[in-house]
Amino acid sequence: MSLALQTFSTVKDASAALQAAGSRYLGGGTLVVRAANEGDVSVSSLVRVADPGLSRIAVSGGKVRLGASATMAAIARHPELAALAPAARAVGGPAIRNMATVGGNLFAPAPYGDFAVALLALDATVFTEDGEMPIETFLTGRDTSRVIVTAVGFSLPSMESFRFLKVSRVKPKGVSVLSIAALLQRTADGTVTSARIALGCMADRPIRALATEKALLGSKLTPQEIAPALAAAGEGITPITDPIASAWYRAEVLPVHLGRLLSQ
Amino acid sequence: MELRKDYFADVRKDGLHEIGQPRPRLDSPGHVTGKTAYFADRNFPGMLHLKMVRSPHHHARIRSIDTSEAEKHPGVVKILTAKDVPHNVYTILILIQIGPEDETVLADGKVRWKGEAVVAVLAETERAAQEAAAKVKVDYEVLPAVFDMEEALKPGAPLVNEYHGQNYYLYDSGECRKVRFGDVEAGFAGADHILEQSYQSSPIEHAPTETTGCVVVPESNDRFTCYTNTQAMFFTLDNASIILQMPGSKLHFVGGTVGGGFGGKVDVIVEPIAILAAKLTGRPVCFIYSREEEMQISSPRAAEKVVIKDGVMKDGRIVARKVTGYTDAGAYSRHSPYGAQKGAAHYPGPYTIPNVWIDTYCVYTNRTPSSAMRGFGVTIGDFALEVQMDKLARLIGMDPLEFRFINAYRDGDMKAHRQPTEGAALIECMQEASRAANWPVAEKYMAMSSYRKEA
Amino acid sequence: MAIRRGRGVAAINYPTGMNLGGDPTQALVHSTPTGNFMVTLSSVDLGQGMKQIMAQICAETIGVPTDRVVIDTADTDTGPHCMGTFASRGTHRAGNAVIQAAKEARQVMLEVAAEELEVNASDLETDGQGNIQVKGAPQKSISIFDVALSAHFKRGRSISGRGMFLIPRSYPEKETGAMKPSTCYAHACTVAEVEVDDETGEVTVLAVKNVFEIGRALNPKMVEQQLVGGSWMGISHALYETTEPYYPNRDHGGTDFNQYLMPGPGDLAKTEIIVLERPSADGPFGAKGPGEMCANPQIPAVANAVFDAVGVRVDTLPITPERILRALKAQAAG
Amino acid sequence: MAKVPVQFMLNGSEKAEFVESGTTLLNALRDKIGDTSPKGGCHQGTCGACSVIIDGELRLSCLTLAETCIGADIKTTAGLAEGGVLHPLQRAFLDAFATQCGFCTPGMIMAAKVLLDRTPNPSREDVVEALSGNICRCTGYEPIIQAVLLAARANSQNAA
Repeated sequence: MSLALQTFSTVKDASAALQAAGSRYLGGGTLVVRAANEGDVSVSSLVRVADPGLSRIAVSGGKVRLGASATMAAIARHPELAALAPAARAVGGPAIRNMATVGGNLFAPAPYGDFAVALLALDATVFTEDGEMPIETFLTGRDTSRVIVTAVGFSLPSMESFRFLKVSRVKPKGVSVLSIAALLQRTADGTVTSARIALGCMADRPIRALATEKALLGSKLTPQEIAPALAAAGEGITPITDPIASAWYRAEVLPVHLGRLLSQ
Repeated sequence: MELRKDYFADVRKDGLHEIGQPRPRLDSPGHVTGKTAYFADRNFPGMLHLKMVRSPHHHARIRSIDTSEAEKHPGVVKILTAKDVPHNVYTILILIQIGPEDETVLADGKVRWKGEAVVAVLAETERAAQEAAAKVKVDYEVLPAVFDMEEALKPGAPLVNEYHGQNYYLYDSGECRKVRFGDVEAGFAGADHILEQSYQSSPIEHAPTETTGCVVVPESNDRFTCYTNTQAMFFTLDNASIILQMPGSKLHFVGGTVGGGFGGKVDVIVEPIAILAAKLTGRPVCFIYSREEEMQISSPRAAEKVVIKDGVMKDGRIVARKVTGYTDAGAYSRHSPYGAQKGAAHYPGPYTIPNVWIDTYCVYTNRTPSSAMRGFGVTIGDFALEVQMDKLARLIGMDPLEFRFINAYRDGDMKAHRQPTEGAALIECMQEASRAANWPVAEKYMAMSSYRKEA
Repeated sequence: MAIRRGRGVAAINYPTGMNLGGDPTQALVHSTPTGNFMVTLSSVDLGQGMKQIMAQICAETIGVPTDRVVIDTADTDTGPHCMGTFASRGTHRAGNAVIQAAKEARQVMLEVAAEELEVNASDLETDGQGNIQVKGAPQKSISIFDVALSAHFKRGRSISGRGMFLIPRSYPEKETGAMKPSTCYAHACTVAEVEVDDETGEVTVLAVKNVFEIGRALNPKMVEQQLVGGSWMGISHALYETTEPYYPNRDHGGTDFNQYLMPGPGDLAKTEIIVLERPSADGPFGAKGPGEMCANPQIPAVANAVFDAVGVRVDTLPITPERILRALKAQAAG
Repeated sequence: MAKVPVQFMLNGSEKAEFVESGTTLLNALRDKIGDTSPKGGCHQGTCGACSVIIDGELRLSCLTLAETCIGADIKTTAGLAEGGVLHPLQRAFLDAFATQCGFCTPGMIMAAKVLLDRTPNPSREDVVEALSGNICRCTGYEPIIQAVLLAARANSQNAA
């Protein structure tokens, strides 16, 4: 029952091995190796896939497909993914970003998982061995999921339409007080025609700010016009309390930071 | 950094050959090449790993301990409980007749804080030790716990530590260490203003990058070499000798190269049990705190509560100061009674006040025992004192820096603990700060000196 | 949103040593046959640089360059007793012990040199470069290398010395608290400048100007290391650190460096350090212990600066954004 | 406890060892190969003291399994000095008095090396970002930042 690593060349084979009790999927190692190091003896078998295809980043025709093993560093430096770079850079320090993967971030509990917040705002599709599903469906069921994520896909946002903010106590690298990602389509005069806003640390996993999204429609991003959207930011949130901040504090400053992000 | 040699030049001999010279550090080449040998950089064949089974409860009676499953676990070599420790009493300051024998090395019958060591598991690998630790079964009867110092001092509060019989340390002076100087009530009576304020802190961790630990090697001559990052070699040797009931001559401690201490490595927690394990197994043993243990198990700086009541005159003189300090020792004393006492000696701060009353309490609660840290007994007090000084200055409409000049101690002034002030330099520090920060004060303050009392 | 500025001051003193427990440290010094000097101790270097400082103290006392001194410490089989490294005592206590031991060794060294040069030992001085010369007649000299060889192989003298520094324990008087808790005191005054975001409670420490009086800067670069690092820790204590963020509630204690908050390299205040030296009567070359007190004045200075900026007092450490925000809301509510 | 073979280049030399499956690279380097320059400050990925360079990328050896490094090119601080001559970064850490206890130093130097290899003339912000995954408890970071900037200046002067 000591720890053992099993390496497979295909996701299919790895997936089969992962069904055994005590098995965990090894991505970048930042979650699962840490758990093993810290004495989590419930993990006895680590399963990984040695398929370089899982690290592939493909951008074409306005569509992005990030292999599940693509690292935050690879995304941050990708010339066509500049809009996502702030979200990728929000994860860890340089060494962690060289290791932490897209797939792992989807499983990271709050206050971690800042990149998944961005993916939620982007309405990403999560691809697995068994098929695909919207990211919201994936996030809801992730605790009991035994599937291996192979990739995420989404439409590449323009620099103007996608905004990301992470607030942390420690700079430049600190764990989130909160993170916010916003995908906003606007007309030429600045009126919001569609809004998709995702929040980190406002629950145990990324959630959408549905009331805020709705309130933004038809408004311009001026302090007056966004006020109803900010007032609605607290709807549906259950912020975490941890050593970084309390739920009370997170809820209090969410509209402040959201307002700053929207009026940038 | 700027060395201001113009201050105190008359009492200082400069121009020495080696002293005052910015010589390169002789240890730095080892640091930058990775060659410096810290205790954990020594590896020995057959070395066992020690993992501690810790209390999951803040306060509980131990009904029973069952190690049978753990003992059968592959790779396990030895499991230690309280009965295996020859003198199962933690004796940190006993050599200088301070500090009570109120703590065990491994819990015996009760646990008093969440994280208290109960069972030590020794195995061939860290993983095997972790797995076996998970199989140790301890049956607890959970007891009421107290976390708030004020609650702990109330009658009927859960008793944290039976050794003391009450939730505070009993000094020879009573329930607190006392300083009495002048007549504080008379001082208050004559004051233009009274200000009473309360200050609070919570525990702070030393957080050295290298966690606490040691590696013990049984030598061929019936001796044990302990490679350690303790801050105090003989403190550790002598205490280990008592706990192990083993002559000190059998013990050889090697250390002195430490990855940061800040006061966090003076507790003699890891060495005795690791030496015992090496003795009972005949194998090298390493016991190194995990980061989680360093953060939550190793002693932090105590939380403190400080209540300051001051009487101040409109002209800026503080005429009376009463300080009541509470040090949250956690479940056991360790160095905290000393810290509270050191606090009593530190108040009322670097100011000359004619009427002073100090009470400092060392209080027990069901939390990780606190101990020494950089600024022991002083740091939190200084926070309270100096915020209080700011409030007093604003209360009487005076510049906060000038207010401090009026009250600053100078050579010859009698302190509350009845030592005459020598070698004072507070005034000069404030004068230089006034210049450096462009915070002007009246010329009469810039003309003052710590040497003497001029007009 | 408003970013509001403030500044605050604090002045402190700090005791050297732990007299309330009795406070001894020993040192041994001996010369090798070729005139290098071994200092044997059991004091611990936590990273502050105790070994280097003891080497410089020994070198100055004996009159040789620092690179002729080797520090052998923290081995209980060889090193004589030291209470330990805490209470700002290391430099002060071990330094005094090393001086005493080095003086005794120096005296033997001068006596051997005197025999070689056929003069009185009291007429000799060291040049700091590794030679012993006659006062006023530096051309009449002998190298310490040759003196050590002579001592070992010709004259049968041990160039060595013993040092013991003890501050006897002070017992507080029960009723009055009369006691002698320490030997000398270091001093500091800090002015902190902060910015406070009054919508989030976030504090940025823009600058700290620290003036420290430390007796004697034995090695100014190493003093600077201590003081700069200590100033950072003080700010860290003021705004960030605790193992129990919801004290006295015991939940949510941080277990790693992500959760245990300290300022990162992107949070650094502009830090100015000014050092004054008023030598202490009993310190080695007047030195006091600077290592602890240097982290203290920033805490109240930052607290006072926060008040100056936004007009609310947070009297509980750490002064978190949450505590400031709660105080601001209470203030706004009247 | 299954042992598995691992083989990689370490500071230019080939290393081959059997390790228990699941062994971290940090433990393999320290306990098996004897390179103790990477330090185990947390084994969580939160302190950076174990930082090494794998195939040119900064990585945390405490979260990297040795088995995943087969065939890799690994560099540690122990291999930085060439022929007894210190690397400019090592020299700069000495000259800037950027070490105190020294425990974080090898990791800091690794993080800085990756930065300077790619960005020979970094800004202060670049340095801050590069060091942001590494904890130091003694220095307050400023001397370390200054050391890295000093090394960069020394490099550019040598190149000029």
